[in-house]
Amino acid sequence: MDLAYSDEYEAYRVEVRSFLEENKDRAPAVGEHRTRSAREWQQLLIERGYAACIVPRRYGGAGLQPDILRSRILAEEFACARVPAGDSGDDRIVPVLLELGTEEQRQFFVGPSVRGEISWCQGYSEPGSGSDLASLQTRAHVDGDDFVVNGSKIWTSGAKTAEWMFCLVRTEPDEPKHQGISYLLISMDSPGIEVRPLKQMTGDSQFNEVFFTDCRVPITSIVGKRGEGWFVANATLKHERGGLGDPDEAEKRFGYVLDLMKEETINGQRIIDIPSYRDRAMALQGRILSMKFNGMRCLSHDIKGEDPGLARWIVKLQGCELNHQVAGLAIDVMGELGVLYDDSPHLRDRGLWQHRFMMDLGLIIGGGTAQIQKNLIGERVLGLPKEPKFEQPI
Amino acid sequence: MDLAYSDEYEAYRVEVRSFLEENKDRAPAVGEHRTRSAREWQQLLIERGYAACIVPRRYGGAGLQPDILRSRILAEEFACARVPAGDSGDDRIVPVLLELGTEEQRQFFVGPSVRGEISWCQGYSEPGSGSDLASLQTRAHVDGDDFVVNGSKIWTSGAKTAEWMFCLVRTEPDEPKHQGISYLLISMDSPGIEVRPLKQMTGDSQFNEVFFTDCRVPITSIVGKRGEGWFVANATLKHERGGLGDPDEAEKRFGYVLDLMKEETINGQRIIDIPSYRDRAMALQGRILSMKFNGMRCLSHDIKGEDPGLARWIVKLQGCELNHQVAGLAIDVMGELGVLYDDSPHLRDRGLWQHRFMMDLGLIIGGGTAQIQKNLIGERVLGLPKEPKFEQPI
Amino acid sequence: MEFLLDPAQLMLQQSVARFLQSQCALDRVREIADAEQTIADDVYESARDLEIPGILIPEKFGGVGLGFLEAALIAETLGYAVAPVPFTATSVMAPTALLAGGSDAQKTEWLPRLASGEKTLAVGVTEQIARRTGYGVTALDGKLDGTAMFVLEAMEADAYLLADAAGAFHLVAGDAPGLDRNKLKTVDRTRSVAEVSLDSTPAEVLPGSVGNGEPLHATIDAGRLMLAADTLGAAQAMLNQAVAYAKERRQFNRPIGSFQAVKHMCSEMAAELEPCRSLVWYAAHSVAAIPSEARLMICHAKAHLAEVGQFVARTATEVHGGMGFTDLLGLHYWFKRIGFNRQMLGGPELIRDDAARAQGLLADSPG
Amino acid sequence: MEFLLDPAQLMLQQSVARFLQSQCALDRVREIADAEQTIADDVYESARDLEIPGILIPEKFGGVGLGFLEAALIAETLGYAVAPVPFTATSVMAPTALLAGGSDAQKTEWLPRLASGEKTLAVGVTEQIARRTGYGVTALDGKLDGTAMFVLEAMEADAYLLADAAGAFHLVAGDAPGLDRNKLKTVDRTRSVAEVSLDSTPAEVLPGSVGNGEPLHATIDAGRLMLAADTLGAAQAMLNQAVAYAKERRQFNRPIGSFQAVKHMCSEMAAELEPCRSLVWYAAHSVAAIPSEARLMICHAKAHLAEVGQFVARTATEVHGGMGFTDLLGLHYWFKRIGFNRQMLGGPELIRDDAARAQGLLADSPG
Repeated sequence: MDLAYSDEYEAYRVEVRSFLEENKDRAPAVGEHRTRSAREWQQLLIERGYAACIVPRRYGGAGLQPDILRSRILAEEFACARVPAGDSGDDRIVPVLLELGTEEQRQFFVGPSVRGEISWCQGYSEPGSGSDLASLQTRAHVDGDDFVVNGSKIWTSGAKTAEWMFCLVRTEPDEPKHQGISYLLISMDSPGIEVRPLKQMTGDSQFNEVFFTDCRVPITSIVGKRGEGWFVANATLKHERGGLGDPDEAEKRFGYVLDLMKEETINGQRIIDIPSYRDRAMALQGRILSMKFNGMRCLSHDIKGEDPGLARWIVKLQGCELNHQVAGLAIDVMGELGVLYDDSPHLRDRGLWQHRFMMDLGLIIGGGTAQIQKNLIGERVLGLPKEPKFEQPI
Repeated sequence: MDLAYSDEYEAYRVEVRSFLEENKDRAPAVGEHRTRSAREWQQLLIERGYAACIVPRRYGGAGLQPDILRSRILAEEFACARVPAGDSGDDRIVPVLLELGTEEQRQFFVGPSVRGEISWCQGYSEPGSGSDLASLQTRAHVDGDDFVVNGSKIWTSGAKTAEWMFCLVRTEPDEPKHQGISYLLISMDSPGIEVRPLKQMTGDSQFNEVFFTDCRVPITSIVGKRGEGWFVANATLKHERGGLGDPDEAEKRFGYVLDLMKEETINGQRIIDIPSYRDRAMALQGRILSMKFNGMRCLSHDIKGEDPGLARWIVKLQGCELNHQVAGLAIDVMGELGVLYDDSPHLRDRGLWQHRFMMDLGLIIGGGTAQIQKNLIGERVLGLPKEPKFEQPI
Repeated sequence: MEFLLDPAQLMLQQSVARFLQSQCALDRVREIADAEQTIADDVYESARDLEIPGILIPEKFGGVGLGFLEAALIAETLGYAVAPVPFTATSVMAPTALLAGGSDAQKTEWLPRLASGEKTLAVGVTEQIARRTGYGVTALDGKLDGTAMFVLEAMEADAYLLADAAGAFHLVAGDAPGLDRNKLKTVDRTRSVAEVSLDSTPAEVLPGSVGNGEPLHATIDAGRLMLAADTLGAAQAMLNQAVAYAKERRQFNRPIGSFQAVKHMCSEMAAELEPCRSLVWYAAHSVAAIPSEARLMICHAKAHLAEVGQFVARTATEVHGGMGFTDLLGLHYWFKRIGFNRQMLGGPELIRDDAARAQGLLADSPG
Repeated sequence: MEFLLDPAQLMLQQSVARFLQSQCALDRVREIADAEQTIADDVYESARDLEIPGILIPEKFGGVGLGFLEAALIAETLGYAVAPVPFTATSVMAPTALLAGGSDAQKTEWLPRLASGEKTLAVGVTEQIARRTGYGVTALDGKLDGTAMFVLEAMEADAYLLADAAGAFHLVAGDAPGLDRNKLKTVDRTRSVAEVSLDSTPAEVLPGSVGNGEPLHATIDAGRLMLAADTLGAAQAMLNQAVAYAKERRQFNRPIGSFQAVKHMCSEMAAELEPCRSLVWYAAHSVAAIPSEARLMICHAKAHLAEVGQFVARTATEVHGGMGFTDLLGLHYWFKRIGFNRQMLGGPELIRDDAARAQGLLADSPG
């Protein structure tokens, strides 16, 4: 048990920090993408080994060995300096292409992805296939040198701006459902694609529906073999899973709620001095800290190349729930002020708590509902038996 | 909406009250059973129409029409006077005998049951058959004029003192599980019966295991036909269901907890004045009152001969949970004093809160676990589909 | 002894439900919300035809003269339909305040107009429940100064009934000099609230509310009861939609409602919500029949429905999976209405303190 | 940066677990509990062989000189085995008090004997946490008067370390004149607590604890941390038993663990409990490594484990169905131990107030 970083890593932190001090003026604004300055910044980061770290140099990356602690220090220092971190192309697709793509695919896609010249969207979920993703019905048949794709996808964020989609389609309808799927790379400029934004409960539209009508995709656009798409996709899901329910995020948000409780008053009394709210805040802080330390434990296992097991599996389930509860506490301590929204006068914290309360509920549902997470924990970690196969559809 | 009782019922209440005032000295002590004075008291109550009300006179009862409101007034007034109420024999078995028993069975059993000369125990659950009661394995085959019973029962309260058991046994092993069961009346004096008390987490033994080894039971002891036992038993389960989770009981217990919170102090402060405990108490009071009024609604439907539907189905699930929470609150507000048990010095309320905390958990589990209750509510009330049948055992 | 709705009450609730079904279905609610309205003339016209605004007002003032239970049944039905129809403030709180504290002239002037729905009154009592520093209204010589926050049903109102710092009510005309009304946007676009600021604004006090807190408290109680009933209806609508969706939506070749996890979510919602109906009935019935219990029961109804409503809103959304998160089914209108009801006129922690006060378990008074 | 147990810590925990498995399995726990003992000589003998009593005591006083993390790992393992072995008071709280407030002579007299397990000390601090009217100990001229409640590990102790009303510690011999010890029976028959009353009983003050609250607070922190770790172990044992039972027990022709409802109960227990392990580690590690955070983290560990422990105790019992309610599997030993840990040295509401104090969010101090 040693919470200090070794000299090597402390030196690395100093190096990153001084790089940021010298160069932060060249960084694009937060949220600025695809501009020339954003591309130049990304290029600088790759040269310095601060972005696309583990992408080989021949595909446009920095070509370094994986180092979890360096990645974390990078993330911490960039966040602290409020400078946009570099990216590795797209964590959902670049690792897949490097592992399972053809040499042509790697050459064609990885460089532009890491340089920020192209961006991706994901075509997995369908209106009829949510929890039961493998039942997906978007189909493709071969016609000449092309797959011809028909069907629709849902929950596709970024579909309006992305150049490419990585997509699961059913190419072998006669095979069992997991073995009939292929993994295609589809240009969003292809004729026969229509993108419709999907309005959500918050009032925004972060997601889209994507409709394919006789959309032609060259047969060379497949990753892996026909019918192997499910397994290719699981390689990417693995990469995505860590992303939701970041415990440091919950702690940061909780800090803002404490600030709110110290600043706001009801009947002349600071909210933090109202015992029932304070007790609720303390109970939540205990949960948040336990997940924060659970995250440190996972990280420590990762550094040693070990599987954190249960400690990792619970992160999404617990993390999203905690964020939702933090937002719920913020709303409750604000009382009537807590229901203000949009651009209302007297809005606190730009109305983000109501927004998060809904977004976090969306995250509890999305990326595998809480129910699916509990099935996975029960079966894969605790070793409980699966539900038996049933006789016939009901 | 009228919470008053009509003149007729108010008159009945006055009549009961004056009966109690005149006669309460003749009543046996609470918990006194099977003594001469208990039997005489029961006989008096039957004569006055205050016990075994709806059992026909020819079988020893009072022979009155069912009247839910009179029953409730009786229960209230007897409880208020702290006088043991009369009983109707055994609500689990007497109605079954009246409805489905042979004339001989009614003659033989009902009178002694309502007069308190014999008592009953229930032989349903088995070690291997809890939630899945219909899978029970205690079996009986016919040999001459007898069934020969082998197997064992569990959770049998009163097995040590009861003269008779009503019991489910498998008589038709080749039939589907629900159709292979018969309902037998077994004398507990029969050779081949062994009763072993089952020690429970509270330290008491309210339940027993009952073992049958070649126990001979006359074939005339069956209620209903062979293979109809499941349906006979469901007639009795119907009678039992209302009994658990009495909302007035939760309100009464909550009142004691409030008393405790007003009497006990921590660091010189009354516990009721400690906001976090008070807030918890108020939240619980809201739940308890809602279940109390839900009970009034059910009663009102019953009076009109209507099915209260959902309002009735949730009583066991919510009632047992509330009682458990009342006990948990009592323990928590007592703090360290709350863990005292047995005959410890400084015990509050004779240690009943710890006892109830465990007993109420037992009731959440017993008589159909909370999980089974939720299945029933989902399927029978909300109309959600059952789980599909599965292919083969796993 | 009959703790059930009587045929007239059932018929009332059904007729309101039918009107809302035909004139205020979700598509219409969307239109009204999108137009940033919180009252639609045609819908309110029909509400007037059904005599909804006059439900509580005595017949001698042109109302229907029914009680709080009938009012709660209407509030429940409005919540079930997420109806953008003013009711809690103008048809329940304002008449309660006028009847308890108004002069005969004030009653005669206002009650018939409120009953017919010709005029509506907004009500501002927030500072008497949870005052923020810098807010509140003070009265001096028939003029009001200060700011009232979260004035209910304010944007469509013809006049305001505002509580001052001493708890007395004042009637303020919508076009009174020195009055400024500032819309507050909330998550719930089916209701309207505003900040009303006053600068030497002439106002007319309700004489019975001077030096007597009862009109104020009765008005707050009345509002809380309606919000509790509104949540009951809204949560019931979400539960019904979740159950319907669980029967229809299929995954893994079976209806999701056949999975124990989804089934139990539905059962838990039903088990939590159903007893709330009886609590709201009892609280509403007690106002006239058992007044000594009314405040306690109303506090419990408001606080408990806030918790159960939040649980149902979340769980019903989860049962719908991703679809619950979208705008497509409009489920969020109910979700947000329940969220609004939770905070208005006091959140659950605050109201549980009032419940303790109502039974003598807490001595201090708020404010 | 490595937030993991090191090999020596893992080995320590395994060796303690092995010893308990072989010498203190459930049958033996039952025997000891049934005999109304809370210490069994043979078991304690083996604990001494493993140097458990000296884990925290510096080597110069004959101890092992390890830290609070190692002590917490032992407490966790004792909880896992519901072991009737004195530890929290005699091996953790008493050494902490002596090291922080004892004179050199007191340290030299007591620490080696505690380290070897030759003597044990009970600790009484309840009145400094939640004082009941009429209880508490006052000191005057080297004599103690009054009554200390819930003195931990009292029945087997050779002497007592009692906090007086000013927060100073006093050593009192077990056979001191005027001392009376009265056993308190709790649900948890694997632990011992007593009421100790004193009548002009001679005692020896720990000089460093006079006018300095730090020895008292460090001792309470140490005890709370051990109780949190004990609950972690006990809850883990219940979870493991529930999972094993869910795999083995069949109903409706399938293992009950294949039903989503039972599976999710197990998953929820695991999801709640697993992060608690990291919380206990961090809190224990912080005592020496990040002292400024220690009190806050210990409060959170104690309060949060009390809640999670209660949830797991109940849920694991439910998974076992009726069998969980009987004595047959002995599950209730864990259930009750978790219940005992919840209340001792402060229940969760009370300790969350201390957590607020530890970060300056609450000014007043208790008592």
